[in-house]
Amino acid sequence: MAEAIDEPLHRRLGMTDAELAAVIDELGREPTHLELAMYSVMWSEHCSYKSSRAFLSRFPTEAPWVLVGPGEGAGVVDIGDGLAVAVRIESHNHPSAVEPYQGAATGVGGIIRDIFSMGARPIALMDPLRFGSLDDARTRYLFEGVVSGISGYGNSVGVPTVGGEVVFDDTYRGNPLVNVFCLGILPTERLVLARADGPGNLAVLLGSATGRDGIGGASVLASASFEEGDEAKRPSVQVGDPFEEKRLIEACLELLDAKLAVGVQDLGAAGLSCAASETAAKAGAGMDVDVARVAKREPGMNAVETLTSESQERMLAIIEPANLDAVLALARRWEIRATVVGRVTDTARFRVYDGLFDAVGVPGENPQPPIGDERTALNSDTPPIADVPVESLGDGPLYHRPVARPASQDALQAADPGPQLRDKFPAGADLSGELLALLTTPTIADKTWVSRQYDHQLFLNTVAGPGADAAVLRVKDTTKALAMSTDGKARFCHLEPRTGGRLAVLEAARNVACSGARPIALVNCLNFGNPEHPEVMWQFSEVVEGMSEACEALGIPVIGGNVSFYNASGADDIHPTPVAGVLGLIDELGDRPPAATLRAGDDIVVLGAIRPELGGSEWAAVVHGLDGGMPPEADLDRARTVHELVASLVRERSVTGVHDVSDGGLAVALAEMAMHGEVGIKVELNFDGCTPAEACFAEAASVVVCSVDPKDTAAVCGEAAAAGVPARVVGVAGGDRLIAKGAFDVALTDATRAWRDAIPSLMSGA
Amino acid sequence: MPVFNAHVEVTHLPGIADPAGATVERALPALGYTNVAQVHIGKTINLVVDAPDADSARAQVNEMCERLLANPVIEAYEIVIS
Amino acid sequence: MPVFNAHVEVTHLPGIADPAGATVERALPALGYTNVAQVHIGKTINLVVDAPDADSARAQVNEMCERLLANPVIEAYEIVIS
Amino acid sequence: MSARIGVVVFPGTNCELDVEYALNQLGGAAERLWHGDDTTKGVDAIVVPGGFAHGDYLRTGAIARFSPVMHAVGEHARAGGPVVGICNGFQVLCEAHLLPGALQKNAGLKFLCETVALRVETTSTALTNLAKPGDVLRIPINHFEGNYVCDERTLAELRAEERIVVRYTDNPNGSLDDIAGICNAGGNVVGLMPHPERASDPLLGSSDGIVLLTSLIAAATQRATILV
Ligand SMILES: Nc1ncnc2c1ncn2[C@@H]1O[C@H](COP(=O)(O)OP(=O)(O)O)[C@@H](O)[C@H]1O
Ligand SMILES: [Mg+2]
Repeated sequence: MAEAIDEPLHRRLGMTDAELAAVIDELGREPTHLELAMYSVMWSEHCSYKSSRAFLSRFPTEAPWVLVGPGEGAGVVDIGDGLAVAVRIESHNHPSAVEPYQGAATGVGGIIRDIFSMGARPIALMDPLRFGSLDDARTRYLFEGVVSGISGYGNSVGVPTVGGEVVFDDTYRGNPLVNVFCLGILPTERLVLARADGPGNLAVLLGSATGRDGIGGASVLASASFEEGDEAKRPSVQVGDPFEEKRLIEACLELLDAKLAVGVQDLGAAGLSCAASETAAKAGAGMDVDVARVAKREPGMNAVETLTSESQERMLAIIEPANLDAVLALARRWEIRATVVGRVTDTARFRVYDGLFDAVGVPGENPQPPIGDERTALNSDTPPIADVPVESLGDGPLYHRPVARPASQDALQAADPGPQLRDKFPAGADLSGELLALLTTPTIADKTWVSRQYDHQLFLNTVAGPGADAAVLRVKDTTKALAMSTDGKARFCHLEPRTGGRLAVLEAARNVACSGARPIALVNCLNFGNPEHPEVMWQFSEVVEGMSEACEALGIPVIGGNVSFYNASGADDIHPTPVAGVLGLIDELGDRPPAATLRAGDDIVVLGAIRPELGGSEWAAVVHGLDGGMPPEADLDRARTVHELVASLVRERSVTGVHDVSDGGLAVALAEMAMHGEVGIKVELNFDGCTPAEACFAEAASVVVCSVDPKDTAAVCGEAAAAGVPARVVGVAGGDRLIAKGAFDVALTDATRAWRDAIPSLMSGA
Repeated sequence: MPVFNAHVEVTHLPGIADPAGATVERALPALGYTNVAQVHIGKTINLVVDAPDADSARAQVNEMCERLLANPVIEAYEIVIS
Repeated sequence: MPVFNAHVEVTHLPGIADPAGATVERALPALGYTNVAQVHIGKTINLVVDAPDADSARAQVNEMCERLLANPVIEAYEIVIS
Repeated sequence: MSARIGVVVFPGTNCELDVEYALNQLGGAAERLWHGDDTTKGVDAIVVPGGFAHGDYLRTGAIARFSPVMHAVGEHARAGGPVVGICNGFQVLCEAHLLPGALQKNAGLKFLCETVALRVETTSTALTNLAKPGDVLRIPINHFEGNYVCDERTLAELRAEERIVVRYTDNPNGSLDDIAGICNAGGNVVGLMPHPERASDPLLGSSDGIVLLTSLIAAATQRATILV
């Protein structure tokens, strides 16, 4: 810590000398402490995307139904019937590494605010999670804490968690990934953008009092390499209050319904300085803020702390002065603190005062100061303590960081696990133990231990929840339903980032197709290592390219995303981990779509081509520790045909069960369906060019398993043929054993026990 | 080995928000208590521990607090051994 | 009017199960604490109250406990005024 | 005209829309009752729905019971009017002493959202009058504090007076005597942890809650006819 003290202020705030020079150049003078603090946060990686912006423009973002694309609080799409859907995904990785419960809880709170700031009612959450190995006590502590935090906040605030992912891999040992996806629904005409239009309008701060929590959290935590127990960089932990947030949701939606607000903006990273300047910048207006008007939780808070605090559960509403009384009355009814902290100007500048508003009679009044503080003296003439061009805070530096393919990449890709495993498991080898081993690996094992801790049913929309390929929510008073899935396999991206990026999109879209939906939007959360490492920037650019190619091929617009850099375990950057969240629309839901299940007596039909692709598979990498090679091929045209075929088979209800092949391969997909349907299988898995082991455990893309009533089998295979998709009847559902001729023979009860007990037994001692 | 009673009181670190305390404080005036402030809600753990002497009992309970009973990142704790 | 600090400790009535305490007690041996027993988890409420004197402060806090801070059906409480 | 059923909303309540939707689908006429109003607006029956009134801070239901509306709810109950508390609503009714006992943290010390099997034990109540004793219903629970406790005497009383309305067939939370729901001496006030509204549509996986909600609507209708 000592040497940090001697550092100049801008460096202690995480700014480079060049960035300071740019500020001085912008202002034509040395910045004040407050100004420097605001720039340091607003120009941080987390707020400014300075390292990633150059690449993100690659994503396709257009479609006729897109109402709001990237750049706003959330992306919004039109789903007809006068309704729109808002979605967003965000990471809260570093806070969760420091304090798992509060880190995850405040992550949930933050993303929910993004959704209702658009005028949408948040109705669903999903939580893609990544942890180290569960053998490690610290990891169990983080896993337990993160899940309790999501449960504790999400359940209480009243937004159901309808799906997610949990992946365990050593690459996340010191740096768990906590991503949260949120979906909201709104009458299209209620859509609002956070703009501070109209000089003379007032900015009302709603919600919690401002404390010292998370000062510099965004810039310091998410924008600098962070090691476990790094006290110097650890900001005070933010504590979430779901009860405050629940009241904020209701109050803000009422405000917008009653047309009492021009716009509402959440306070997130960089707190009030970011929210107030952004709303003004978007409208090309200016904003004056008076710190004396901000209700403070602790005595002795200075202007810097007040403007950059990341205290949770706060919103900024832009209102016309005539509506102030009505707004305050509404806030009182919901027991929400509301103070006028700003006024919109036509100066195009962001100015901060202390005590001006009472003096010059801006409507409203200073809140009670916390015990221990004096009331702020009136002053109408003292100059602002910050005065900067409003848009300059928003347009931070743009970096074109060096990009370099890792020298180790060729060797990594050359280490194909195929030959070794072919020797070890020749045709005829008994794979029963291998299947059981896969079913017990925590990444594949049953996640009920997690999902039962989440309310996944509130609002009576959840037609398919945890356990389904995609969560399906009915849209009340319409024939429609929404399908959503989040996916992203880092090991594939580590081996070949462009293919890995494609595969992340394909898996999420495939899961959505299995519910009979057509994909209408994608949001992504890009979790990467240190962007100052050229290898990381190469991985980043390749993943973005791969995801973009897949989105173009499938016709899915990207309507939002989030980038989290500086994720590392000790000195090692994490594997590149993009998470793709795909939203699908079902026009005519009808009855419940088929689940990932089998029905006794049905034929089992495999759609798509199984290939001997073991690179990056759970079997090769986790069970046998062979984590090199190339990921499965990601043929985009093939994917599109398979998705369309599966979606239409599901819509016609020509199948009684459907499940895609992902982690663990075809054998695990079959086992999952059998366990769900509580029925055995009798199959033969012969695929050209594959040993039985490869047919069982390769994670080939664009393969889907169906349970089909024998009377429909011919028709289903006919449709597949017509679409040019290989279809093979591999066997039937029945009995109480999982039998694949010449491959495995396992009692259903043993498989179920292995799969169901894996995580609970690892956690029972936690 | 002698047994000791340990009484642990866990409170929020200064500056850490206490939503429960704040909510109770907001509720009290409606019940007619307008003269109450600074409500903070914490946790107590009472337990019995075998140890050679009071000091090692305290040392052990202190370790339990660090590892399980309290969350040092956001909580402070006080131990009384008797 | 003078202000008093009130410290309230709320515990389970004897005979009423204490799931949190039981869970902690179950967890401790796994952490190597085999010498701990009778773990009970309670709540503390600290607040500041204006009152003419300590007795009326206690009387008021006692009333708050009866009505709000504790649930007499399952909980006991102790008040310390300072 | 269909029975008017009031659904109480406290700050932090979150199941009011669901209960309203389910009741209306089944032919009831639900309307919301704001916690700050000291009236039940003359409704025939009242539901205190699930959620996290006042964040469940301090104790579940502890603060909610002081809301003005609870005074009116108490009068409605004492006058024999049907009152059903679901989940957090059950906790509120216990805190308000409209039902005996209390609900503590689940024995497993984890939040539980899952579908459980309930056995109907008593049918002379506002919530079970259309069900048959011994019926087994599959209905979701969704709580952290569903572990029912009371003293020996109260338990003996509940048993003797057949006031245990529904029991878990496989106790998920450590609840005393597998209690999932109880009623007052008159049978007009019922509290239960499971959420019937979440089992009110085949699309959602179970319709077993319908018999409970229609029982409530029946009780409300009967109440309406008595009063006119
Ligand atoms: N963290 C979580 N929260 C809620 N549900 C989860 C979580 N992790 C996994 N699930 C659920 O478990 C099921 C299996 O997850 P996963 O194996 O990732 O599905 P898929 O392989 O189809 O993407 C999914 O329905 C998913 O929603
Ligand atoms: Mg899937």
